[in-house]
Amino acid sequence: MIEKFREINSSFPQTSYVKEHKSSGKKVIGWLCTYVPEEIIHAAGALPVRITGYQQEQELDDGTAYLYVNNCSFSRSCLQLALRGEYDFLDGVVGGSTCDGVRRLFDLWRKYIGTDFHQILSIPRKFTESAHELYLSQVTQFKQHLEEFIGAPITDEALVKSIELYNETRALLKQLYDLRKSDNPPITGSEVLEVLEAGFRMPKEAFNQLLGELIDVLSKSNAENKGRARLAVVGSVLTNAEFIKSIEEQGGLVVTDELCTSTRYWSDPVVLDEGKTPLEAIARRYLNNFPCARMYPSDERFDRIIQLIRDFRVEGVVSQIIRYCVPYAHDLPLLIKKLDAINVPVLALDVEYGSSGSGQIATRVQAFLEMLEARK
Amino acid sequence: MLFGGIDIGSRAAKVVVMKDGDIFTSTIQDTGPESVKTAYMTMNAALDGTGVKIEDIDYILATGYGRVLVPFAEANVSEISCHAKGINWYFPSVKTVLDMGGQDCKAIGCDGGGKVTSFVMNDKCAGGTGRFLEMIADVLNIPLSEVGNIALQSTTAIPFNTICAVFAKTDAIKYLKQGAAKKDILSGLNEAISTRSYNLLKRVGIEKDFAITGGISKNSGMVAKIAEKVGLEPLLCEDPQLIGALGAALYAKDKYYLVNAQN
Amino acid sequence: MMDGSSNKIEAIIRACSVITRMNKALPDVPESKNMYYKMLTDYFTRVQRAKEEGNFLAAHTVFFPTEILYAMDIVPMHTETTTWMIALFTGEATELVTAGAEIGLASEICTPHRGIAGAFSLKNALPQPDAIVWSNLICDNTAKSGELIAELSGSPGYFLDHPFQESQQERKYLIGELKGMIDFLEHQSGKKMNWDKLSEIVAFMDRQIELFREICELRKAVPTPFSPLGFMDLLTMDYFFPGQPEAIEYLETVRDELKAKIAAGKGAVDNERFRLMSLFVPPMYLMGFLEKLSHEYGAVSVTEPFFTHWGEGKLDPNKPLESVAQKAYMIPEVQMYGPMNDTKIQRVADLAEEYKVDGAVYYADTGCRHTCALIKLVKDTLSDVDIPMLTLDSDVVDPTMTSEEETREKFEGFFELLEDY
Amino acid sequence: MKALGIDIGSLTTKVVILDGNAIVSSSVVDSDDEAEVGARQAIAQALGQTEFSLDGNYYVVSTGARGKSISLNKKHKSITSCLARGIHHLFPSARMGIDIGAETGLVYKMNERGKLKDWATHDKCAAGTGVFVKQMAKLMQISMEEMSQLSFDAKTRPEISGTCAVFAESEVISHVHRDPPTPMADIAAGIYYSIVSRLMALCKRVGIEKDVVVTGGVALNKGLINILEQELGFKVLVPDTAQSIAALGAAIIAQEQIEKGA
Ligand SMILES: Nc1ncnc2c1ncn2[C@@H]1O[C@H](COP(=O)(O)OP(=O)(O)O)[C@@H](O)[C@H]1O
Ligand SMILES: Nc1ncnc2c1ncn2[C@@H]1O[C@H](COP(=O)(O)OP(=O)(O)O)[C@@H](O)[C@H]1O
Ligand code: SF4
Ligand code: SF4
Ligand code: SF4
Repeated sequence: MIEKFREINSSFPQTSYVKEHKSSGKKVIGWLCTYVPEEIIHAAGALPVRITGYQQEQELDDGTAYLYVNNCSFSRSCLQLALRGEYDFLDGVVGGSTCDGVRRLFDLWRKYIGTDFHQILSIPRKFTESAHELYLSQVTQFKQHLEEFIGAPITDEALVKSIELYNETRALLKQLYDLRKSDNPPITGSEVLEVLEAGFRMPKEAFNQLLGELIDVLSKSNAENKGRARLAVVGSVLTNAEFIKSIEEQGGLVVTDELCTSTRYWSDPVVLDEGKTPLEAIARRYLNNFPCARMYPSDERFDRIIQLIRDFRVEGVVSQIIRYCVPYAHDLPLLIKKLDAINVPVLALDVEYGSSGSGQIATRVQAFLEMLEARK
Repeated sequence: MLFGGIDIGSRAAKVVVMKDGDIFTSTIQDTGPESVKTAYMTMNAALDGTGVKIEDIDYILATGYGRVLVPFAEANVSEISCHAKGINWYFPSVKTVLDMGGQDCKAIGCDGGGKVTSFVMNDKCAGGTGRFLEMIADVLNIPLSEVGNIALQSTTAIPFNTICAVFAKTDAIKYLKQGAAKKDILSGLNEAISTRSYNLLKRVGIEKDFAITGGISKNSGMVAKIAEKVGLEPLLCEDPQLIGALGAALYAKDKYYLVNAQN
Repeated sequence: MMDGSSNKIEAIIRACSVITRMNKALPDVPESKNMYYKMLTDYFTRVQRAKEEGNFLAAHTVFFPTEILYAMDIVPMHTETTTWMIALFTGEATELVTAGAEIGLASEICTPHRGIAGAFSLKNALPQPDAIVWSNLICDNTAKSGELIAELSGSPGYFLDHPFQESQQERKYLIGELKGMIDFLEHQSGKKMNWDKLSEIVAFMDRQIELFREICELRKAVPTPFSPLGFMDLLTMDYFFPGQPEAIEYLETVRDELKAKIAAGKGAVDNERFRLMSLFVPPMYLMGFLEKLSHEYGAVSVTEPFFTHWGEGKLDPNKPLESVAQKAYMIPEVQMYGPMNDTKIQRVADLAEEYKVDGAVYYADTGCRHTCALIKLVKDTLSDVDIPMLTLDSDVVDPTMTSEEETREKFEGFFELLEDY
Repeated sequence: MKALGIDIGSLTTKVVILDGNAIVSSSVVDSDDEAEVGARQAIAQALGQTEFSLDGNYYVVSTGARGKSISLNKKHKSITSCLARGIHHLFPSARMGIDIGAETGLVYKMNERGKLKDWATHDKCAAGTGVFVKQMAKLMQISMEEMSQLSFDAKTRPEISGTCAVFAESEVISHVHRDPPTPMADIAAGIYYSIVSRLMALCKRVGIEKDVVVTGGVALNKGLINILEQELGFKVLVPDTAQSIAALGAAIIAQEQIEKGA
């Protein structure tokens, strides 16, 4: 079953779905950052594709030449892919003003790649009512610009449909994660990441279908993944399943995570209330969703992490922070303190984006697992 | 019963064999380019003259950077766990260990019973590690074993700008040319390394008692600098470079009984 | 050890008084220099004595609307610049940066912020502030650091969220944020906002910006009358004394001195050979050395696009709060916040021509991501107008990053290149 | 009056003597700990003597990291200027140069008149320099020549992270005794690739422009040049006297000074 997802991921970044969609004359819009509402792109009839960097750690000579060596390897990796023409299939790019790396990535993208449609949303760092107002205005503006670009209005009906579709994805992913709460989850952490990865580059209609099948299979399966310790992975963006695999090969069982490519991506559903326009409902959800380290106050994020730890009975937390990822690096001392208070140890790893977790990192993971075992 | 621990480090390979709860034999050899050869060579060196052969050892466990490449080891454990295990065998009171090896430096918190409670490790750059010291010792033409004592005689350490293990050599040459005393260069180096190590220690939190292990802890000048920074006199065992291998031997014993209990 | 760390504010004050005394003994030290050190001394003395004088002390990050603090009679302490000053005057910044590493801040977090977090983790390095106020101008480090130092110092904090772009909605949001902060400060300090005073400060600030622009104009003269790296002093005016009468007085003095120099046909360096554009902040610990090098080679910084050139606009004392928001968009450095569009980047090339620049120097601070990410863009833009650029990897406060020798070597190479050009 | 250029590198000291436009003599000797001593030895050798003697008939321009401190020179010029001058002299079509010395990696660009336009270096870190190659060869217990030869037979290029010269050692070691071991040829190619990718990053920083000339001791490494060419996608020019180009440039500058009557 996992093979089907792997198959999709094998052509990267332009999957067969992307090709198919394009060949029917429809638009493909790249988005970067979980604060970009995918539903709007979907409702416009375009295929939303997540922009990420190379699947593995790479020499980033082009990326470094443009973004300099001290921007995170994620933004450099994305830019390098684009500079080498791998994202030429995109008709548009949308991002958020999330962090320094991404902001500049878009500056350089506009200048040196020049994709037709280009938009950056101002994303407030707070959850206050006025922050919501500002964010809604940004989302509204994005919708207008997209309508102009596509040349057709995005109707409320279409938005509602998209919301329902995406909520279904979220619900399915939640089911998938719930399976991992058991003592012997039927799926490993690295497999989950592969599933999610495929979802970023295919229509959600097809993804939901596949996901449903997977959950069926897993619910009946008697595959057992028993590990030496139940772990959660937190920190910067992570897309290389190898990283999690290398932890699991050493016997650690990754049962959940706080990553913008997984839990933080699907976490909260859009709630369609009476009296709220679909756009308002979308905006509310995206700003209030499981927050990124850029948001203030950080306790919102820490509290959710602590909740995950309880729900999934996590014994140890692996924090992987990409070098020069300031939002997460700056939070680390505080996070360690909070988790220490509930007696959950943290393994702090500094990595490059795409790292497969070998070498020195493996030694640390091994020692961490030995330490967790010794605590039992 | 014989239990063997082998620690294939980045610079040195160490073996400890234990018999009846005591160290039966031990050795330290240079790590060669091939781990498998190094492993045999080191183990044979340790057993040389004891009449014991590798096959006679009941359980061998490997640790260190080359731990997965030891053909005769039945299991492996990370060096971090082994250092905690080893030091608590020597000193049950120790709660904080600083392991200063050839390519890395680790600060480890342990519980007194040989279990790790937390750890931090340097990375990204080998500047300020054992390799760094070796290169300088080489330039200054001083045997490694004397580096510590010579540095201790210095009163004015020379500050080092470069922390690159490879380039520090050039810097050292430059200082020598400028007429700096060897002891001051070494002392400056110890200063640079000890500062980095102290940072690591602060991150795990320093608790009494405190010990230093690994090859660099044979450098008395370094130990003095660290003691000064930490404000605690570290405990040093007879041969702190062997602690990893000792820990591995102790784990070998645990594993042996665990496996046999299961059968 | 932790408790033994010395009071860094004391050290800055001491250093300033030594410099003042030395300057007295020297011939032709311009009046403005003496004023400058007096102002610094006063500033840090206020910080130092805030407690004993019963004043409310607020620590704040860079590009923060300090006007509001002054209007409320709150003593401000500028966190990043204080770390700079410690590096510049006392050479003790390393201790703070190391302390920041000890609490677990990764080495890629910029040294001003690692230093400031380190300072608050030590006992006596800085006085305990009554509140921490910070904004996300101008980078992730500023955005994140306030929360950490509030936690470390145990002081209450307010985060002022500065929006990314300039739409109507965003201005409105910013004004709301400012109001929220005023509420917070009123609540914490028991003091009331003095709106009349704010109006007055805004009026002064407008004048201050005008003077800034005048000084920039004067620097166009060949040879330029303004000292090679003097722009750093100018920056302090807005960091420490926005809308303060002493800043006006200082800037007027500088302006008059420049006019006098131009009238006398004298340049800042004896033999002006290289007119440079500076981008980002030179390493503080090399300032003395760079100054010497400038005189030796007749090199002088004549313009700093993202440091001394204010954005367009005017402040209106009748709308004080709106003006404080407006100013945030006008600050020279904030010109590199928000999307870097063609207009903003073209300005760099225009300035190079207007100021007859021969070459540009980009101080690439390892910890500073958003400025370094512009290196390529700026370089390409300048190369279109045929201006070569030197990129110097450095750090604002960490002296282990670059030595004098290396820096000299790079500059000499660059001067050779300019000579041939 | 003859023009003498001397380049005092961290590993080798190079001398080139010009009479008018013709190279009359040159030498390469190991640098001495004392720059001055090495300089004298190199000059003596270039003059075809064993004893140092230099009369007033020479105009000396020095360059290189340690060239500044010597007492023999009239002028000191930066390595980049000298390289640009040197390669422009040999290859007027050159617009870009790559120099890989013992402890430096340098990329520079020049205009059609041979004037330096831009440059980029990586410093502070030994990864990607000559010492790195040397250390790796030593580790694999083969000569640099052999390593170069071997690399042509490589079937794959194992990833050897170019981030740290010291850590790269352990990576190489782990390749050597992997089961089955990675072929030596592939490791050699991997090492070169790790250096080349660091150089490529520098090249991209300044922007690649043809023709490209590669100089410095490491340029003598055919294997590395081969991989560099694969990455660049075109052939590069390597002068026979790759190691002495900076010295040649210095000599040319000296010649200009003579002509100027300095
Ligand atoms: N007598 C000594 N004095 C000082 N340093 C020593 C001495 N013996 C070994 N060392 C240092 O110890 C290092 C090796 O330490 P070790 O703990 O064995 O490291 P690893 O496990 O990484 O091989 C060498 O790099 C060397 O610098
Ligand atoms: N024949 C050769 N083949 C391959 N590499 C060589 C050869 N000769 C020298 N090298 C390399 O060149 C380096 C020295 O380069 P060089 O340009 O002379 O250095 P520098 O000018 O910095 O002293 C050595 O480290 C070595 O790696
Ligand atoms: S959040 Fe971190 S990893 Fe993600 S783009 Fe920003 S700096 Fe890079
Ligand atoms: S500076 Fe030296 S020790 Fe550090 S990464 Fe570079 S080569 Fe390695
Ligand atoms: S140095 Fe750069 S990263 Fe640090 S505070 Fe200043 S702008 Fe931000």
